[in-house]
Parts: sequence; C-alpha cells; structure tokens
Amino acid sequence: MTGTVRSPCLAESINTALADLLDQDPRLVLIGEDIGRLGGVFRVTRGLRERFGADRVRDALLAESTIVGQAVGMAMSGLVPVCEIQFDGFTYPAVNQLVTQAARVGGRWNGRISPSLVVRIPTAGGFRGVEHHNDSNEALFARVPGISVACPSTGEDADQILRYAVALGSPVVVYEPIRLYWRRSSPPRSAEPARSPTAARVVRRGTDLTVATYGAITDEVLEAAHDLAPDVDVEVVDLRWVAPLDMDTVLESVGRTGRLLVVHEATKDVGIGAEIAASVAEYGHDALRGPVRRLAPDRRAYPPGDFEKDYMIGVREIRDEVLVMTK
Amino acid sequence: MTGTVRSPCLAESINTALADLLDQDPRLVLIGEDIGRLGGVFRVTRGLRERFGADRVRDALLAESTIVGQAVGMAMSGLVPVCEIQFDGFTYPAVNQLVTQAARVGGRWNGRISPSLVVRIPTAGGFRGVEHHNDSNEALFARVPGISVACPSTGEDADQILRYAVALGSPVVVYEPIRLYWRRSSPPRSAEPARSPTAARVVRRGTDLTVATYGAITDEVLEAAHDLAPDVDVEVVDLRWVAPLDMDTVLESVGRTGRLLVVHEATKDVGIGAEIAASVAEYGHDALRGPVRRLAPDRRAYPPGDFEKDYMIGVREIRDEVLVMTK
Amino acid sequence: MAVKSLSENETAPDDDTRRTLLRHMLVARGVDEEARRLQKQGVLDLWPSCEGHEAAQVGSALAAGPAATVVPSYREHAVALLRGVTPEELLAQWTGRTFCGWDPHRVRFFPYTMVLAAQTLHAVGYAIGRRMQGLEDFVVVYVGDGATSEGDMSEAMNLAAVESASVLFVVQNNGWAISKPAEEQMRTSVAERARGFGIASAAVPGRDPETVFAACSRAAAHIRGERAPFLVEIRVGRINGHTTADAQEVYRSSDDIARTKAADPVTGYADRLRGQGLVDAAWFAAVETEVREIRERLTKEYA
Amino acid sequence: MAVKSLSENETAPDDDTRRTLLRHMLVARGVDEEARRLQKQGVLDLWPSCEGHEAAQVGSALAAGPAATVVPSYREHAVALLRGVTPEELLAQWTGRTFCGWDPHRVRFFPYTMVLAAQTLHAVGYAIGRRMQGLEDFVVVYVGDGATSEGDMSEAMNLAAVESASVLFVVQNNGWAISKPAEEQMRTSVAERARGFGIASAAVPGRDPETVFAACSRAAAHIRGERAPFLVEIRVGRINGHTTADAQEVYRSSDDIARTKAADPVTGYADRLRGQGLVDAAWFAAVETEVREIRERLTKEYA
Ligand SMILES: Cc1ncc(C[n+]2csc(CCOP(=O)(O)OP(=O)(O)O)c2C)c(N)n1
Ligand SMILES: Cc1ncc(C[n+]2csc(CCOP(=O)(O)OP(=O)(O)O)c2C)c(N)n1
Ligand SMILES: [Mg+2]
Ligand SMILES: [Mg+2]
Repeated sequence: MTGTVRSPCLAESINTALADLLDQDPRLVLIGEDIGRLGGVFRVTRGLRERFGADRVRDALLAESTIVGQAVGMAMSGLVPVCEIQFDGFTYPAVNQLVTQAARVGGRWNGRISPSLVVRIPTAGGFRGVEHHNDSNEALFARVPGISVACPSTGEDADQILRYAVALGSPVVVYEPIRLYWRRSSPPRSAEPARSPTAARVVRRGTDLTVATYGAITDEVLEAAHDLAPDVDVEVVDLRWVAPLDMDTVLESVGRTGRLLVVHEATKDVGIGAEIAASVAEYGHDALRGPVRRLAPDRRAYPPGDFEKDYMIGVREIRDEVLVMTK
Repeated sequence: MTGTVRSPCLAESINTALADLLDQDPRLVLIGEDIGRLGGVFRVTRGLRERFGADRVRDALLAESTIVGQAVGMAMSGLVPVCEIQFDGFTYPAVNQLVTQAARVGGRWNGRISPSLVVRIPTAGGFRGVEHHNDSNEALFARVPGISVACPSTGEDADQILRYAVALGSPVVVYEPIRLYWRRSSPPRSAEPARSPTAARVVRRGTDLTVATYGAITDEVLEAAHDLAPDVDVEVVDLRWVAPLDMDTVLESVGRTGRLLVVHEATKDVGIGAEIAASVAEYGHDALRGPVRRLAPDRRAYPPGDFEKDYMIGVREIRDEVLVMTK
Repeated sequence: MAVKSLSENETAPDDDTRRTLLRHMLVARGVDEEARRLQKQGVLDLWPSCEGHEAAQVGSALAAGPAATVVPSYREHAVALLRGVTPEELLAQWTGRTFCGWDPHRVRFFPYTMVLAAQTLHAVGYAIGRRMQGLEDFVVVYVGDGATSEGDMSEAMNLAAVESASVLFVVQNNGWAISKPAEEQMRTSVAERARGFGIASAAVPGRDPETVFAACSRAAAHIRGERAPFLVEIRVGRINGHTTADAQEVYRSSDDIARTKAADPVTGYADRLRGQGLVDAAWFAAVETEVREIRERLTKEYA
Repeated sequence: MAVKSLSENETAPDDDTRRTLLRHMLVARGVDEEARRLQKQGVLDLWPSCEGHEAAQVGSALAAGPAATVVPSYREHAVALLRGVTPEELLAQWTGRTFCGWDPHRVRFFPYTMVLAAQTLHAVGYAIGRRMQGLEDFVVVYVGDGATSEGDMSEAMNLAAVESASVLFVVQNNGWAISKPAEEQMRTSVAERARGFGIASAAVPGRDPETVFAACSRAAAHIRGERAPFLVEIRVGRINGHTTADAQEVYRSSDDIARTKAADPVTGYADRLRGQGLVDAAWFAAVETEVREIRERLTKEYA
C-alpha cells in the first residue's frame, strides 16, 4: 500500500523536549497525576522526576481543577507550569479554571502579566479504550478566546509546539494523540518545514484536492493519499494548530487544488471542520470547483471498543470521499 | 424605524410555564441558586417557592457541580429536575457533570433509563454586566453528543421549548437571553408556527437573502430587515434550537433566497454559525448566489461595559452586511 | 452526629453470615483471577483488579443489605457479584461490548462511573430524590482514596450533610491512586474530613470482613435511625497494579507489594474460618466447583 | 496543627494601631457610601457593598501586614484601600472601564475574581510557586461563606494542607450568599471543615477589629512559624443587599436587617475609641475631611 518511515515516536520527542526545557529554564515545572514516580500512564514523562526532582516534576493531587488552578497561581508567581491531564475525557473538571481563569488572567491584569501555562492532554481513540478514554475535545477550547490549541501529529511538531508554547505568555492546550505516542512508523511526509511555529504544514503536495486535517488521523489521510496516487493527486495540510487556525495555508492550497475536504476524528458538529469549511466557503468561494466537505464521526458518543471501528474514520472512508469529490 | 409589538415578556412566560409544569407533574423539581426565597436574581422563578414549597423549588447550595450532579441522581430516582445556573459564565463548574454524566447516562444504562433533565442558563450581554456576566456559550454544549441546546428568543418559544424539554428523556440546556427577560416590545414577527417543537421558525418572509439567527439578537436582525425593506427583502429564520439544528428549514429558505448570512452574539470561531455555514456550503451549494457569510464578534473576551457597544453586533452592522451581500 | 452505640453483639455477623462473607470473597477472587487471565490473553481490554479489597467490599455490601441501592466507582466487583450481577455481565464492559453489562435496576447496582467522584453527587441526589417521593432509599456509594481529592466528593459530602441524606459513603482507601500514595493525597483521613462537613464517620481496617461488616452495620443503623449520612473509611491493600495496564513495580517497593500479598484478606479469612471449624474441605470443594464453573462460563463466553 | 499560643499582649493592637484600624474603617465606609450613591445615579453599573465587613477586612489586612500578597474575592474594598489601591482605581471596574483598576503588583493586591472560589486555588498555587523560587511569600486569600461550597474551595484547602502552603484563608461569613442563609449552606462551620482537611483554624466574631486583628496576628504567626496554612472564619453582618442590584427585603426580615445595622462595626468602634479618649473631635474632623476629599475626587472622576 504505502511505504512508511521510522522516526522517534511522539512520546520520546515530548520527553526529550520536556527534559530540555526543564534543563534550560528553572522556572519550568511539570504537574500532573502520576507523571513523577510512574512517569505518566503513557510513560511520556519517564525519568524526569529522577532527573529534575519531585519538586519540579510534581505528582499532582487527584483533582484536575487543582492542577490547573494551582498552575494559574504558580504562573502568576513567575513559574511556567506544564500540566498534564491524564486522559482527554478527564479535562472537564479543569474547564472552569482554564476558561474563566487561565484564559483571562492576562486581560484581567491589563497585560501586566502574561503567564505562560501549558496543558498537555492525551487524546483520541483507536486503542479500545474504556469509556471516556477516547475523547477528542479540541473544539472545546478552540472556541475560547485567550486559549491556543495545538494538535501535533509528529514528534518533531510536538517538540516545536512545546518550545513555542512555554514562551507564549498565554495558555496553550496541546492535544497529544495517544495512538501515536509509541508508533514508530508512519507514512512519509514532505520535508517542507512550517513557515512559523503556529503555521500549518503542507505534508504532501498534490494538485487535485486539498485535505485539511490534524492529529493522529493525519497518518490515515496520508495513507489514503498515497493509495489514490497517481489517479488522484491529493494535497495534505496538517494544521498542527486549531486555534489560531492557519487559514492562509489552507486557502492557498485550495487556491491551487480547487477542492477541500476536512477530516478529523472529533465529532463533526460545531467542530474544527465547520470553522474551516465556513471560512473557505466564504473566503475561498471563487477558487472552489465544488462544495467543501467534512469527513468526521457523527454526533454521538465514542462507543465501546467493539464498535470503535464503525465510529472512526478510516483510510477507506477517506479514499471513498476523495473519489466522490473528484469524480 | 420599525413598529414594535407588545407581548408577555420572556421572564413571565417562563415563570408561567414552570408554574404550569410544577402543577401538572409532581415529579418536576426546580434547583438553583437563589431561585426560591428571592425568586432568582432575574426574578424568573418568583412566587414559585411560595406556591409549590421549598422542597420543589430548591435554593441550591452555591456549587454548580452539585446542582447538576444531584440533578442527575434525582433524575435517576424518577424526578424531572429543572436546574438554573445563575449566569452563563458560571456554567463551567457544572460542565463535567453535564458532559461526562448527564449526557451519557442514557447510553451508559443501555437505554434502560432516559432521564429528563433541563438546565436553564441566562445568557448574553447588552446590559453592561461585569466580568463573566455576559457570556454566550451555547456552542460549548452544541457539540456534545447527548445534549440538546435551545435558544428561545420569545416567551412563546421558551414556553414550547420548556414543555418539550421536560419530557425529552435526555438533557436539554436552554439559553435564556437576559436582555429579553423583561423586554416588553419587540419587532413584529410573522405568525407562522414552527413545524415541530424543535424546528426553526421563519419569523419574516423575504426573497433576497436569508438571515439565520437565534436568541436575543433575533430582534436586531428583524429590525435591520424592516429597515432594509422594501429595497432588500430579507427572510429571517429564528433557529430556536442550535442542537439539533433544523438545517431543513435553513436550506429551504436558502433555496428560495440564494443567499445566507448567519448572525449570532457568541464569538464567531468554531461557533454555531460555522456549523450552519459549513452545512449550507456543502448541501446548499447549488442554490447559493454568493458565499455564505457570518456576522459575529471576533474571538475575544466580552469586554468591560464601556466597550460592549464595539463588541456587540448591532442593527447597523447587520444592515451593512446584508447590503454588501446583496449589492 | 454521635454514632448510636450498638454493642458488638448487635452487629457481629452470625456463623451463616460469616460463611456467606467468605463464600462471596472466594467467588470474587475467582472471577478476578479469571478476568486477569483473560486480559493477559487479550480477551479483556483492561481489568481493574479488586484483589485485596474483597473483605471491604463483601463486608460493606452484606451489611448494607439487599434493599440498598449501590452506586459504585469501578472496582467494586465483589459488591457487584454479591448483588447478583453475573460474572458474564460483570466482564462485558471490559471486553468492549458495552458501557454496562448488567441491568442496574434489577440488581440495584448502578453502572460503573469512570470519571472519579462524579458518582458521589449522583448518590446523594438519588437519595434526596427518593425521599422526596416518599421512598426512603438507603444509598451506598463507593469511592477511592484518590478520588476524594476531587471537588465533587467534597461537594457531595456537604450536600449530604446539609440535606441529611440517607447515604453511606464507603471509602476504600487502598493507599494508592495509581502511583500516588494516600499519605500524599491528604493530610488527615477521609473520615476526619467527613466530620468536618458534619458527617459522622468511622475508619476501620479492611482485612477482616467481620470488622467491616460490624462497622457498616452500625453505620447503616445510624443512617436508618437518624436519616443522616455516614462515612466509613476502610483501609485495604491493593494486591495488583491499579489496572492490568499498570506496572506497579515501577513505583512501589517489592517489600510493600509482598507485604500486601501476605496480608491477603481472602486467604486470611479462609484460614481463620477453617481454623475455627466453620468451614471444612467439603465446603471449600463446593465453592471451588462453583468458581470453576464460573471460570468455564467466562472462558466460553469471551475467549 | 496546634495553634502557637501567643498571649493577648503579643497580638493585641497598640493605640496607634487601633487608631489606624478605625481610620481605615471610616475611609472604607466613606468610599462605600459614595460608591452606592454613584451607583444610584447610574454612574456605577453595580457595587457590592462591604458595609458591615469593615472590621473583618481592616483587622485581617493590618494583621497580615504590608508584605503579604492578598488574593481577594470581590468585596474586599476595605482591604484594597488599606493596601494602597486608590478609591478611583477601586471604582474603575464597577463603572465599566476595565476588569481591574489597579496595578496588582504595586499593591500586592490581586484583581477581584468573580467566579466564586476560583481564587482559592490561585492563592495556594502562588504560595507554592513563591516557595519554590525561594521567596516564602505569605498569601492571604479571601472567600465568602457561600463560595466555600464550591469544589475549588475544598480542593484548595486540601492542596494547602498537603503542601503545607503559607496561606491564610480568611472566610468572611456574613450569613448570606445572596439570599441563601449560611446555616443552609453548611452543617458545621468552615473553621471545622478546615480542620477536617488538616488546616488549623479559628472562628471569631467580626464586629470588633481588635478581635480580628488578634486572631489574624496569631494565625499569621502560626503560618510564618510552621510554614503551614491557617483558616480564620470571621462572622460579619451584611448591612446592605448582596450588591446594589439585590433587594434584600425580599428574602430577609426587616428585624434582621435592623439588627445588623444596629451592630454596625464602624460606628461601634468609633464610639468605643471615642469613649476611651483615643480619638477626639479633631481626629474625626481630619478623617472626615479626608473622606470628603475622596468623595469629591470620585465624583469628579466618574460622575
Ligand atoms: C476525573 C478523573 N481523573 C482522572 C482519572 C484517571 N484515573 C482513573 S483511576 C485513578 C486513580 C484512582 O485512585 P483511587 O480513587 O484511590 O481508586 P483506586 O483506583 O485506588 O481504587 C485515576 C487517576 C479518572 N478516571 N477520572
Ligand atoms: C461560580 C459562581 N457561581 C455563582 C456566582 C453568582 N454569585 C455571585 S456572588 C454569589 C453569592 C456569594 O456569597 P458568599 O460567598 O457568601 O459571598 P458574599 O457575597 O456574601 O460576600 C453568587 C451566587 C458566581 N459569581 N460564581
Ligand atoms: Mg486508591
Ligand atoms: Mg456571604
């Protein structure tokens, strides 16, 4: 079907990036459930407590509002907290502190402080996780003014995003796809770098249709694109950030291909795909050769493991959708 | 400018509807901060505690997670709780119980129970409220599977929506615009009833352009439409529900007018307007005479009172946008 | 708020009850072992073992009685089985078939809740709701030591105290929340915390099901008599990792693990009742047969 | 967790301090009256009056001292003024100009937080953060009786206890959360609840600023000495409605309102110091002049 390349996996890149950052900046502190002794339930932070001490790699109390709420206070005190929420589905107790506090501190202080605060959230499904362990909630924060939301799909991007996030001066939520943490081979990508730390990346050049996507499913999109070549030449844009959205890169791509499909793993309604489709329908209208389409699960809960295959968008659905749009 | 009609205001209609429901159904119980003795900070529930007792009109503990969390338990026990959150901005502590619990109970019980649970949330700005008192967060729940979201703009609609919601068998969040609570006169609307309790309503017939909108700003849209007539003949669709969205009514309307503007008071990004624009761009593409546009505040926090005029979408902005789209 | 003083006699289990306690513990252990075996084979996706918790679970559930409504967390397998959830039903969700394998109404044992402490508010709301309908249900809610740090748990205690709800909070303090020791999760105990909210409470060791049974019987009497909540904190040992996905050796000393295994409540209680002549080889053989049949049924259903 | 026993002498305010207490109370009262007047004129959008809270606020803030970092709720106007927030700065947010009228760093008095209890976690996190940077800040966080029901407050108490954070929790229990009486908000007291979490605490009446000053001085000594948190619950009276938008007559008996007014801490303390000859007519005249000038400045700035 498609060749794959081997590279350091997401978990390793994040571990290395965090270690570097802890090394370089004494203000950096990690806070999360089980991130210290255990090294995190996904072992992303392993070895960091041993290396940097329990004070800087803090096994948090089991309370997400506490994690983010104390991080807000720490950020005000001059530290740079990098929090971990154990699974995307357990973000909700922290939503109040993130949305009504972290996101607004800078404004409330009239810009007198601009605290950096990062929240890392393992996300998405595909591993037969039990209830609440497979959520994709990036749209939740993408709509909130004052919060930036990143969705890296490679270790290299995660590294760049983290380094940018700890210095941004406002909260950043980073969604890390669980099924990529330890995946070692993925479809090849074009080597073009992103134009800026928050820019999208054209990970495959093509002429017939643009797929805008992000997160773990980028791999499936790339696989579908490889499968379809040379009959259909698909361009793939990995957004990397969903707030702010790099609509310039998307619009330029659509300007070249004339067609846009948005693919994401989160449910479709009022999601990131809606925002992209709406923007392109408005600002890219003249370039479009047909309607923008979205491919994403319907508005229903992520099902028990036995049914996740029906729920998730796979390579085949992506291929079929591209074929329908280009036929 | 435009004639107005006098009608029972939103607060009165809701008060009457709640009284009726309490009267008819012994399982119904109201829970909220200050809703009893005080009758609510907006006096929407006034007189109900005196009439139905402190047991059924319950002055809640000051904790939103408690309000919704106990309501979930009460619903499981066979009651029909109708909760009130005091202001939209204070919904966040209840988000976990709503999203991970209330929305999922039916599914988790494999349909063995289908608890009705309503959460009423005063929403939106325009009254120089202090920080957090002017939020419009309907998009937050609109994307969550298992939660229905209503946004009535008249007392009559609120009445119909509440009666429907308490019998739905799954959670419903009702956003009630604060600035309409005691407003007595509003622009005239076409008398056409909605086709179903969850359907949108064409509140003004027109031929040149469709505006889809909901909530308090529906009045401003109608006023703009009246101002523009007869030069531009605007059709206005009041969605009434944002989840599920009645896209049929919107698409039919766009089929007639060929143009769509979505107007809402919540910030634009990843909002209800994005979902509508994306759907119409996909399914109504052939009917469109020009790109779908959205008119909504940019992605920034609702500002202090002195600056809210700049932030909010007014009649003039709506008129200007329609003129640009139809020129 | 004082605990009604019941003499030992009133709450100590009789011999039939003692055998029942042991039988339920042995069955739960058998199911747990089978579940872990099936998980290793890839049949189950995950399993949060309750080994070490059996005395606490069986003792509390038996004391609460069959009429009580149980609102569990996610590790109360022994309670589930005691309440009539079949082993097949119990495993179903861990094989990825469903979010809940049993009929919660039939067994008055609610679905597991994965979002920590969320169920504590449901339990109190349910108790209030039943009382409002003239049905004074007795509600038992289970929660772990780590989960008590969540705001919802404190809110639920305050709500129960203010409403004087008929709720028995059972905290299984197994000393760990995954890798976080309970001593680092709180400065006092959950029992002390409950009293701060105005909820009568007791802290008991959880190795001996009779101690648990007695404490929970007194708690139940208090709740029924005063129509007020009670919290029992039971210290138990977690024999296995947090779940089958957890390698506890990473963060837990082998000494501690060995000590916990050595203090196994199931073997301990079995030995005791055997020593006291309350159960004999034939009795054990019968239970073993029952367990073997269950294990075969589980293999047949899922493997 | 025992409170260091300091003799009355060590914590009782001297005469200069007593005059300072009264002066701050009178200034706060003057600003509050002016703010309510301006609100009636439509100049302010809203005003949460602190009338009745002055002794609690001035006593606690003076005891905490100028080096402490204060994390307020939204009603701590007397604390704000004492810390050097100017009256103009204080009113700015209530006129709709800004979310915070002062420089929080300059006065070490953080912005008001409208989302109840959210600031309690910030305060503890701030204290931990400062300690980690080798700066053992002493942090005072204010919270109301109603807000203590929010999960965040319990989480903050637990975090402070576990981390042994240098935080003074000051609960102003004015008996009401808008229309909900404090007796219906909790079964015990916040002071008892704090002890349940392992935080030493005291409950004191808040009419006499000297009592508050003494209690908070002892608390501060405890925090500085033990590097551990402390909670002081101060019972105060809310003289006016919750805010200017609240008609408290709807839910509060006129007797209760009258009693609260009669127990006004400001007039009470003024009378006492006058009676003791600590302040005379000239002193009052000077303070009155100061207040009049403030009121004129406020009118000029905003009306
Ligand atoms: C809100 C929330 N946060 C985090 C988790 C992830 N998680 C599952 S179990 C667990 C530890 C629970 O410890 P405890 O409450 O002591 O129960 P135990 O597992 O020891 O029985 C954690 C952190 C979760 N399920 N829910
Ligand atoms: C999370 C949240 N819920 C609700 C409100 C609305 N509200 C503002 S003040 C208040 C009462 C607060 O009472 P208390 O904590 O006793 O403080 P007081 O106003 O009496 O000083 C309420 C319900 C809010 N600001 N934040
Ligand atoms: Mg535990
Ligand atoms: Mg109060």
